[in-house]
Amino acid sequence: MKHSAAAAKTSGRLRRIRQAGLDKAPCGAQHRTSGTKLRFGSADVLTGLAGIAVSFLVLCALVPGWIAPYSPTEMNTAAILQAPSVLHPLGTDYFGRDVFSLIVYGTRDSLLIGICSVLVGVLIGGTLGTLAGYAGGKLDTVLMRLMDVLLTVPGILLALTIAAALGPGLRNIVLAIAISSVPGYARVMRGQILAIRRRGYVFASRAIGARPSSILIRHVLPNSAAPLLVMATLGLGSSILAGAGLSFLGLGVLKEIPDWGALLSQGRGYLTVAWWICTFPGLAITLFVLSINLIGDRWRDAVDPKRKGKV
Amino acid sequence: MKTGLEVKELTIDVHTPRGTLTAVSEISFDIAPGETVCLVGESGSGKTIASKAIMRLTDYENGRIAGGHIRLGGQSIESLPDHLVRGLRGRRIAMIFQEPMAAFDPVFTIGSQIVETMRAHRREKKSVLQQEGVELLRRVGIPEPELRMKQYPGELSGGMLQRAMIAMALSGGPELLIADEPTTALDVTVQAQILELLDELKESLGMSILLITHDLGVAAQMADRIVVLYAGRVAEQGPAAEVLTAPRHPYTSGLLNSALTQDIRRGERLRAIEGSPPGLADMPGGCRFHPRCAYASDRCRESVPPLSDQGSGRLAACWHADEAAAGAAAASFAAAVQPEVSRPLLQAALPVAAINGKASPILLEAQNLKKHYPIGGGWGRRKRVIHAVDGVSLSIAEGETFGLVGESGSGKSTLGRLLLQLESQTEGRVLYGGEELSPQGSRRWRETRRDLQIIHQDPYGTVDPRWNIGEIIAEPLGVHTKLTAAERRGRVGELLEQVGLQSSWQDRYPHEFSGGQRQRIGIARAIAVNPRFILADEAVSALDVSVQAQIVNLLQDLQRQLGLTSLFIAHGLQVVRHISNRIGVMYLGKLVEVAPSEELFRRPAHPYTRALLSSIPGSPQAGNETFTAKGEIPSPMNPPAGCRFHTRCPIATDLCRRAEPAFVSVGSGHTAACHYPL
Amino acid sequence: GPAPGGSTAKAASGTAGSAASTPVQGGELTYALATSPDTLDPRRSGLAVSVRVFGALYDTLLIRNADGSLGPSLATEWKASEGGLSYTLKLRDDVKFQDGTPFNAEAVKYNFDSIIDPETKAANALALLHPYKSSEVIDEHTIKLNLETPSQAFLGNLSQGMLSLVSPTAAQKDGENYGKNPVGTGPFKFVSWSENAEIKLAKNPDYAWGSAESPNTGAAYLDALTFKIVPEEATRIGGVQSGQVLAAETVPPQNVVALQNDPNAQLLQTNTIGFPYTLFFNLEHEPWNELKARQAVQYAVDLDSIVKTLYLGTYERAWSSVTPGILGYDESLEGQIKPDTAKANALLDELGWVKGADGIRVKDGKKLTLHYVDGSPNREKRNDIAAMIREQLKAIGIETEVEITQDIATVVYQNWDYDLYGNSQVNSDPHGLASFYHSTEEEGRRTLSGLSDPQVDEWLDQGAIEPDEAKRAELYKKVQQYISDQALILPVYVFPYTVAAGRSVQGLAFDPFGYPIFNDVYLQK
Amino acid sequence: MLQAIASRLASSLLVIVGSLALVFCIFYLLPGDPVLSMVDPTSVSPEVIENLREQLGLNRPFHERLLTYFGDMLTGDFGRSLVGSEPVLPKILHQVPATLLLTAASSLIAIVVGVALGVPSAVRKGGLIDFAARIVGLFGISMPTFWSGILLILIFSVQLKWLPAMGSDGWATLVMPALALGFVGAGSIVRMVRGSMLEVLGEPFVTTLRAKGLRERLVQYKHVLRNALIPAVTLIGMQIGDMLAGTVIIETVFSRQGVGRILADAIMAKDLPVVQGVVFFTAIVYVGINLLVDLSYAAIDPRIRRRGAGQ
Ligand SMILES: Nc1ncnc2c1ncn2[C@@H]1O[C@H](COP(=O)(O)OP(=O)(O)OP(=O)(O)O)[C@@H](O)[C@H]1O
Ligand SMILES: Nc1ncnc2c1ncn2[C@@H]1O[C@H](COP(=O)(O)OP(=O)(O)OP(=O)(O)O)[C@@H](O)[C@H]1O
Ligand SMILES: [Mg+2]
Ligand SMILES: [Mg+2]
Repeated sequence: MKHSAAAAKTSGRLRRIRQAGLDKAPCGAQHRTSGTKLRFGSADVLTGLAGIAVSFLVLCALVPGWIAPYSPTEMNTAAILQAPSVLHPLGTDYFGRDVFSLIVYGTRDSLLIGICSVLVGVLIGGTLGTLAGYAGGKLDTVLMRLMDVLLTVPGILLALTIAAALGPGLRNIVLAIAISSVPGYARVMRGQILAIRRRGYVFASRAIGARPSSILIRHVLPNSAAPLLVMATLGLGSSILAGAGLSFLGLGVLKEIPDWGALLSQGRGYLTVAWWICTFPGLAITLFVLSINLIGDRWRDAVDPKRKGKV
Repeated sequence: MKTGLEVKELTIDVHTPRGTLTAVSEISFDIAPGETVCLVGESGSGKTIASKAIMRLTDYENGRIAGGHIRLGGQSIESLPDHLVRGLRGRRIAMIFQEPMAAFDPVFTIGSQIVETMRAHRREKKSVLQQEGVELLRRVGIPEPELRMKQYPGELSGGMLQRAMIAMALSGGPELLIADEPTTALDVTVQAQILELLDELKESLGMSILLITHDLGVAAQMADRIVVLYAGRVAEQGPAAEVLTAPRHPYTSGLLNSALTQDIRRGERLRAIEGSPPGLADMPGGCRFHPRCAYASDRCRESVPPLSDQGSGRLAACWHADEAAAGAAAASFAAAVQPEVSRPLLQAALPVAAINGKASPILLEAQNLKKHYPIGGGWGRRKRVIHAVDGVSLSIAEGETFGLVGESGSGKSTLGRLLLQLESQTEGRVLYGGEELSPQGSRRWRETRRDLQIIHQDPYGTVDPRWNIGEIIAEPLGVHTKLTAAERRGRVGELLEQVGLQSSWQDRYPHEFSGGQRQRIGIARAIAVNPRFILADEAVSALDVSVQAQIVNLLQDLQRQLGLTSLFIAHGLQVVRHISNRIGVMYLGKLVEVAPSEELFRRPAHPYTRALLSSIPGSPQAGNETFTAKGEIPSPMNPPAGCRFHTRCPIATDLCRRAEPAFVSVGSGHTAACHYPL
Repeated sequence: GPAPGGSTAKAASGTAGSAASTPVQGGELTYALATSPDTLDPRRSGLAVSVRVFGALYDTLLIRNADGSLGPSLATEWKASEGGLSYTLKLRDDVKFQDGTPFNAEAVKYNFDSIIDPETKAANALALLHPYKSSEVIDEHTIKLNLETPSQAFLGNLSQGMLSLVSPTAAQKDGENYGKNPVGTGPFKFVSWSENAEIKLAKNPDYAWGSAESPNTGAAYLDALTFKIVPEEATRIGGVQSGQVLAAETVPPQNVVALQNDPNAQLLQTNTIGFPYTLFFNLEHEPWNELKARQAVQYAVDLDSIVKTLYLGTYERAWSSVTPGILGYDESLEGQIKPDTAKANALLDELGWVKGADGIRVKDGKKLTLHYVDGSPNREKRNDIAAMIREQLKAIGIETEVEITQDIATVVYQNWDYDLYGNSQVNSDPHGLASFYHSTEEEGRRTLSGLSDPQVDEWLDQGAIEPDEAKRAELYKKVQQYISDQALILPVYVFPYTVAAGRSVQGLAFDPFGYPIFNDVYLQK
Repeated sequence: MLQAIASRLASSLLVIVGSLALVFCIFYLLPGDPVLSMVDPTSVSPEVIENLREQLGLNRPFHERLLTYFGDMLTGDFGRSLVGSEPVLPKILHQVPATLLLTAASSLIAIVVGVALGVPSAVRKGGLIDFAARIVGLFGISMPTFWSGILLILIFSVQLKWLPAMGSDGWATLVMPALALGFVGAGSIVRMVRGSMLEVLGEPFVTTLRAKGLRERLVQYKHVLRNALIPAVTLIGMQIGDMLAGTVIIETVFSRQGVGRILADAIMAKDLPVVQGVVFFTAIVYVGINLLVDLSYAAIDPRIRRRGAGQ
C-alpha cells in the first residue's frame, strides 16, 4: 500500500509469473480426455518413478561404494575408451576409468553443487527480497536497483570473476552460481511478500495487535516461501548445468572425482570416438532435473493450500 | 413446434484427482417456451453444473453426462456431435454468468466480443454486425452504446457489463436463456434493474429463462416455477407461489425459514437448518437431506425417496412430504403470530443499555472522519484521490449494535477500519471511551487491540491456511495473554464449543471446514480475549442462507451473553435490520441517514434509503419505478457536487446539485442528510 | 617428393603433395586456428598463435633451417664483431613492404629501436631482442646492431617470428592501432580482421624474396589465406570434415586416430623444437628442495604410460630439458629413468616420511603433499596429465593437490605458489635454458625452478657467449645432465603441431618451430 | 508521459552506471595483474612489466582510475583494450550485431517452440501431447548448450553436411547455434505457457466464450493464449536475458563472432576496459528488453495500454 504504483505493477507481474510459471492447474482444470482414454503422465505414477530416481541418486551420493562396481579413480590404462559392455556397463573413459562408477561417485558433488548453490542463493535472495518487500520505501528501491545491477552484469562475468578472485574450488563455484541466482530469488520473494502482505490473514493478525515481526515470521514468510522453494527445485538442475558451463569455459575444479558437469565438459572432445563418456553424465543430469521437476510440481500442488482444500 | 427444454434423469460425473464423483444425480425438470424456471439451492448443490450440462459445457470441465437426456425442442443434446453442439451454443441456448467482470475476455473490446459471437453463427459483413451490436446494447439499456462497443471490459461497471453480457446472449436470438446467478455480484439497486430487464426481455422476445439463484427472494420475484436442488438431487419442484408458500420438502421449508424476510421480527432467533450441506465425496446414503432433517426416519436413511407427484404440478422427493408440509404450515403460522407474543420477551433478554442507546455511555465515536486514498501519481500521471470516507460522524453506545448499509464502494469497510484505527484517517478523530484512540503502531495501540475485535467477511482468506484452527483461535491469546500452552488449549476448546464446534477439532486445518464452520472459527477468534467491541464486516454475506441463519443466531446469542457492542456491516438489508439497534446508510463516502432499525424500514427519509429498500426482491416497493435509483453509483474519485445522490435521485432539484444537505432530524434518533426528506 | 621444403613435417597419413604434381595457382586456403592472435604487431604480441599469422604477413632477418642452422632471409650476410658485442648484417636490396615502403637499414633500425622504446609496450619481442642496445646504419642496406653484452642466442632469435619486421611508415602512422592494420614484407598482405571470426590475407603479388630453402621463392600460389578462429576442438575438426575449412590446427589425439582413416582428410604433423612440456619442481618449497624427494616422484611417475594413454601414441615422450633438434640435445638421457615404485618408496622412507592410516605419508605431523598447478583450459590434455600423476603419486603416499587456474600469471609468476608446474616453450637456441635454471639477483624475479647453482650459472653464462658450436653443445649437455641428475624436472612430451587438412591442400610445410609455411601451399583441384 | 519516459531513462541510467561501477570494483579487488597475462613471464624482465603497468595506467589509485573512467565515458571514450590496444567501442560495436542476431534468433525459436508446445500441452492436459511437451521442455532445461551444440555439429555438419559448423556470416551459420540456445529457452517457456494457459483456461470468461459457440481453436489461440501471454512475457524477457548470457558458450562452440566471446577472453586477460564495454552493452540490452517487455504488455493487454497512455 505504501509502495509506488510502479512497484505494484512489477510485483503484480511477478506474481502472475510465479503463479502461472509453476504450472498451477486450477481446480477443475480443463482437459478433454475422458475416463476411458489412457492417461499419460499420470501424476502419481510419474512422481513415483521420479521419487525412485531421486532416492537412487541420493543413495549414490551417500554410499557410492555400494553401487559402483569400480573405484572412480582407478585408471586402467589397459582398457581406455572401451564401449559399454558387460564389464563396464557404460564404457570406460580416456583414463580407463569406469564411466558408471564415475557417474555414481560424481553424484555427491553434483548434488552438492546443486543443493548448496540453491541454498545460498535462496538464503541471500530470499532475505533481500523479504527485506525489500516488507520494508518497502527507499530500502526496497535501493535493493531492487541493486538486483537490477546484478542482473545486468552477465552471470558468467560474476562467476568468472568470483572464481578468479577467490580461486577455483567447489566452494567458489557454488558461490558464483549462487550469487548470479540471487536477483531471481530476490525478485520472486519480494513479489510474494508484497502479495502475502495484502492477504486477509495478515490484516487479521495485525488487527488483533500482533507485532509486525511476529506477523512476518509466523504468517508472511511461511506463506511466501512455497514459490521460492519450488523455484529452488528448478534451480537445482540449472545450477548443475551452470557448473557444467563453467567447467566448459575452463573454470571447473580438477577433482579426483569429477561431478557430472565436469565429466560432460571434459568428455565432450571424445563425442565422435567415445560417445558414452559424456552422454551418460548428460543423461544423469537430465534424469535428476526431470525427477526433481516432477516432484517439485507435485509438491507445489501439495503445499498449495488452495488446492488442498478442494475435492 | 417448440417444446422447450426437457431434462430427464440427468446424471453428471466429474473427474477429480480423487476419482470420479457424481455431482448431479437423476435430476429432471422441464421449461416450457416463454416460461421462467428458477433453480434454487445452496452452494454446491449442483445448479451450475446442471446448467452447464445443458449446453454440454461440462465436456471441458472434467465433466461427463453419465445418464439421462437433455432435449431442446425435441432434439437430444447429450449425444450430439461436438460441431452441432457448438452450433447450438449461443444460438438456441445462451448463457449469462454470475460475475460479469470475469465473464468477458479482458483484452478484447466489448464490441469485438459481441461481433465475434454473431460471426460464430452467421456470415455477415462486420459493419452490419457492428451496427446490430450497437442496437443490442441500446436495447439492454446501455447509454452511449457506440462508445461502449469500443471499450474494454475493465472500463465498464459491473452492472453495465452484465447488461452487455445479456446483449451478447441475445445476439443469437436464443430460445432458452440460462442465467447463472446473474445478479449476485451486483449491487442491490443494480440487481433490481437487471432482474427487471430480464423479465421485460422474456416478455418481448418470448424466450424461456432458466434462472439459477440461491436467493429465494429473487426466485419469488422472477419464477413461474421453482426447482429446488439439494446435494445434486431435486428436492422439490412446482409452481413458484406454491413452493414458496406451502413447501412439501423439509429442505425447502428450512430454506424459507432461514431466509430473512420482513415478516421476521428483529432480534428473534431464526429457525436455521442445522448442519451443512454434504460434500460430493461424502454423500449420505438414502435421502441426502436426512442428517439435517427433523423428520428423518430409518426409511430416509436407507432408501432414496423418488420425486413423486404431489398434485397440482408439484413434485417432491421426500418420504415424509405430508408431515413436512404440515410442519411448514405450522411454522409459518407460528412465525405469523409469534412477533406480537414474543417481542417483549426478546427485548427483555437484551441488555438494558442496548434498548435505549441514548442513555448508555458512548463507547466509540467518530468525528468528521475522512479517508482519502491517493492513487496513480508518479510515472508522469496526475495524482488523484479516492474519497473513500468523506466526513463521517457517528457514535456507538455501549451495548449497542450499529448496522451500516450501503452499496459496494460506499466506504463501509473503510469506515470500519478507521474506527478501529487499523488505518489512519486523513482527517478527523476516533474516540474510544472518550479518549482519542491511539493510532496504529503507537505504544498503546496494542492494548486497545484486545478490546476491539473483528469478524471478517471472508472466513477463508483471513485465516492462515498453514495454521490449524487451534493456533488460529489462540493467536490473540498469545498476543494479549500470558496463558500457558495447555491453558490456551483449554480456552480454545471452550471457545470452539461456544461457537458450536467440537473442542477436539483444534488440530484440523481451515480447508477441512465448510464456509459456515470457518466463520464460526473467525467468531471464536474474535471473542477469544473478551473484547468490548466487535466489528463484523460482511460477516455473513459469503454464506448460504441456511448457514447464514445459524451464524446470525450465534452472533446474537454471543452478543447478548457477552454484552458486546458492535458495528455490523452488510449489504443485505434484511440481515442488518434483523441484528441492529440502529442503522446508518452510507452513500459514496458519506453517511446519508441514521435511524433506529425498525424506524428506518418503516419510514425511510432519504431517497437513497428508499431506493435501497425497494430493491429488495419481494419487498412491497420492489419494481416500483418511483423509488428505484437510476443508473449506477458514480466514481468515488470525483464524487458529484452538492448532494452526492443527486445524479440518481428521482426527486433531485437544482438545490441538490448545488448545495450539500446537512443532517436534519426527522424523528426521534432519526436523522437524514437530504434537502427533501421523505 | 615428400612435403617439400626444409621442414621436419612428417605426414602422418597421405603426405601432402605425395603425388608430386605441379603447383596450381589461385584459390583460398581457410585455416582454423585454435585461439585468436592478440595483435598482429609482432613487437607487442605475446602469443604463439600470432606467430603463425606473422609467418604469412612478415619476414624475419634470418631463418632457421630444418637442420637447425641459420639461413638468410631479409639479411643475406651476417658477421659478429670481435668479442661478440655487435653484428653487422647485409640486407636484401630488392624488398619492399606491402605499403610500398622500401625495406632497408633504416627500417630495421626503426623496428629494433621501437621495440626497446617503452612507449611501444613491447613484450616478448623485447625479451628476444635482449641484449640489443642500438643500431648503426652503415649504408642503405647494411646495418650494425650493437649489444649490451655478448649473446650467442641473439642471432638465432632474429629468426623468431616475434622479431619480424614491420613497415615503419605504417607503424608510425597507425600507432596503437597498428596491430589491426599490419604491413610487412611477407607473401601475404593484410586485408581484414574481424575479431574472433577471421583474419583475411591476400596474396602479395610483388613477393619475390622467399627463402632459398623454400621451393617457392616467388609470390604465393594461393590468392587468399583466411585464418578462422575456432576454439572448440570438435568444431574445428568438424569444420575440416564437413569441408567448411581446408585446414585446422591442433588436432586432438583421439581425432588423429580417427582422421587417419578418413578418406577426405589428411593429417600433417611436425614436432616443435625448444623446451618440451616440462614439470618444474619449485626448489624453494619443502620438501622438494631435497633431491631424494624429487627422485621419489621421478620414480613414481610413469610418464611413458601417461603419454601413451592420453595421446594414444601420437605424442613423443620427452627425456631432457630441451627437445631433439636443439643444439646440444643429449640423446643419452633417453630411456634412462624407469618407473620404480619400490625405489620411490624407499627414498621417501629414507627421508623419514611414513605412511599414515590414509596411505599418505607424514613427517613431523605434516602430510606429504604436492601442490600441482596447471593452467586452464585443458590445453593439450595437461590437466589430464595432472590427474594421472595424482593417481600415481598416491601409490607412494604423496597427496597431490591439483590446482587448475586460469590465472597462471598470478598463482605462478606472482605468488610462486606451486610445488610442481608445467611449461613448454618454442625456441631455437638452448640458451633459453637460462630463463629456467640460471640464478637471479633481481628482486622479485626468479625462475620456474628457482635453481641457484653457481656451477650451472657458469655453464649457462659460458654457453651464452661461446662462439664454438661444439663447445657450446658440450656446455648445454652438462646442464641437461645436471638437471636430470638433480631430478629438477619431469620432462613430459614433445609437442607435435598437428594439422588436419582437406585432401586438396598440397605443399603445406612447417618450420622447425612448428609454424606453418604458407608460401608453398597450393590447392589441388 | 514525457515525465514517465524521463524517470524511466533515469533509473535505467542509474542501473547502467551501477553495473559499470560494480565491474570496476570487482576488477579492482581481483588479485593478479593484467600485464602478467599479456607477456611471457618466464622471459620478460620485471622492468618491462613495470613499464607496461605504468603505460596502461594500472599504477594509479582506485578513485583516480574510476573518475577518469567515468569522465572519459562521458565524452564517449571507453578506453582502449589492454591486450590489443584498440579502442573498446568500435571493437565491441563490431561484435554487437552478431550477438544480437543470435539472441534474437534463439529467442524467436524459444518463443515459437514454447508456444507451439505449450498451448496443446495445456489444452490436452494429461494427454500424450502434454506428456511429450513436458518431457521436451524438461530436456531443454536439462541439457548443457555446449553438449547439444556439439551434437548438432556432429549430426548436421559432419554427418549430413547440411549446415556449416562454424562462423557467423550468412543465415546458414545461424541455424544451429540458435537452435541449441533456443531450445533451452523453449524448455522454460513451454512450462510457463502451459501453466499460464491452464490458469487462463480456468477463468470464467473461457466458459463464456464456449457458451457463445466459438470454435475451440479461436477460444484457445485468440483468447486464452493472448491472456496467457501476459504473465509469460516477463519470463520470456528473462529468458532473452539468459540467452544473451548463453551466447558466451554458444559463440565459442560454434566459433561465432560476438560479444560473449569477447567477454570471456577479456575476463581471462583481465582486460577491464573491454569488460566494461561489454557490460555497458549488456546493460543496455537488458534495459531494452525490459522496455520491450513493457511494450508487449501494452500491446497484449489493453488495461495496461489505457492506464499507461491515458490520464
Ligand atoms: N469440474 C469439476 N470438477 C470437480 N468437481 C466439480 C466440478 N464442477 C463442479 N464440481 C463440484 O460439483 C458440485 C456442484 O457444483 P456447482 O458449481 O454446480 O454448484 P452450485 O450449485 O452452482 O454452487 P454455487 O452456488 O456455489 O455456485 C460442487 O461440489 C463442486 O465442487
Ligand atoms: N487501500 C485502498 N487504496 C485505494 N483505494 C481504496 C482502498 N481501500 C478502499 N478503497 C476505495 O475506497 C472506496 C470505498 O471502499 P470500501 O471498501 O470502504 O467500500 P465498501 O462500502 O466496504 O464496499 P464493499 O461493499 O464492496 O465492501 C472504494 O472505491 C475503494 O475502491
Ligand atoms: Mg454456481
Ligand atoms: Mg467492504
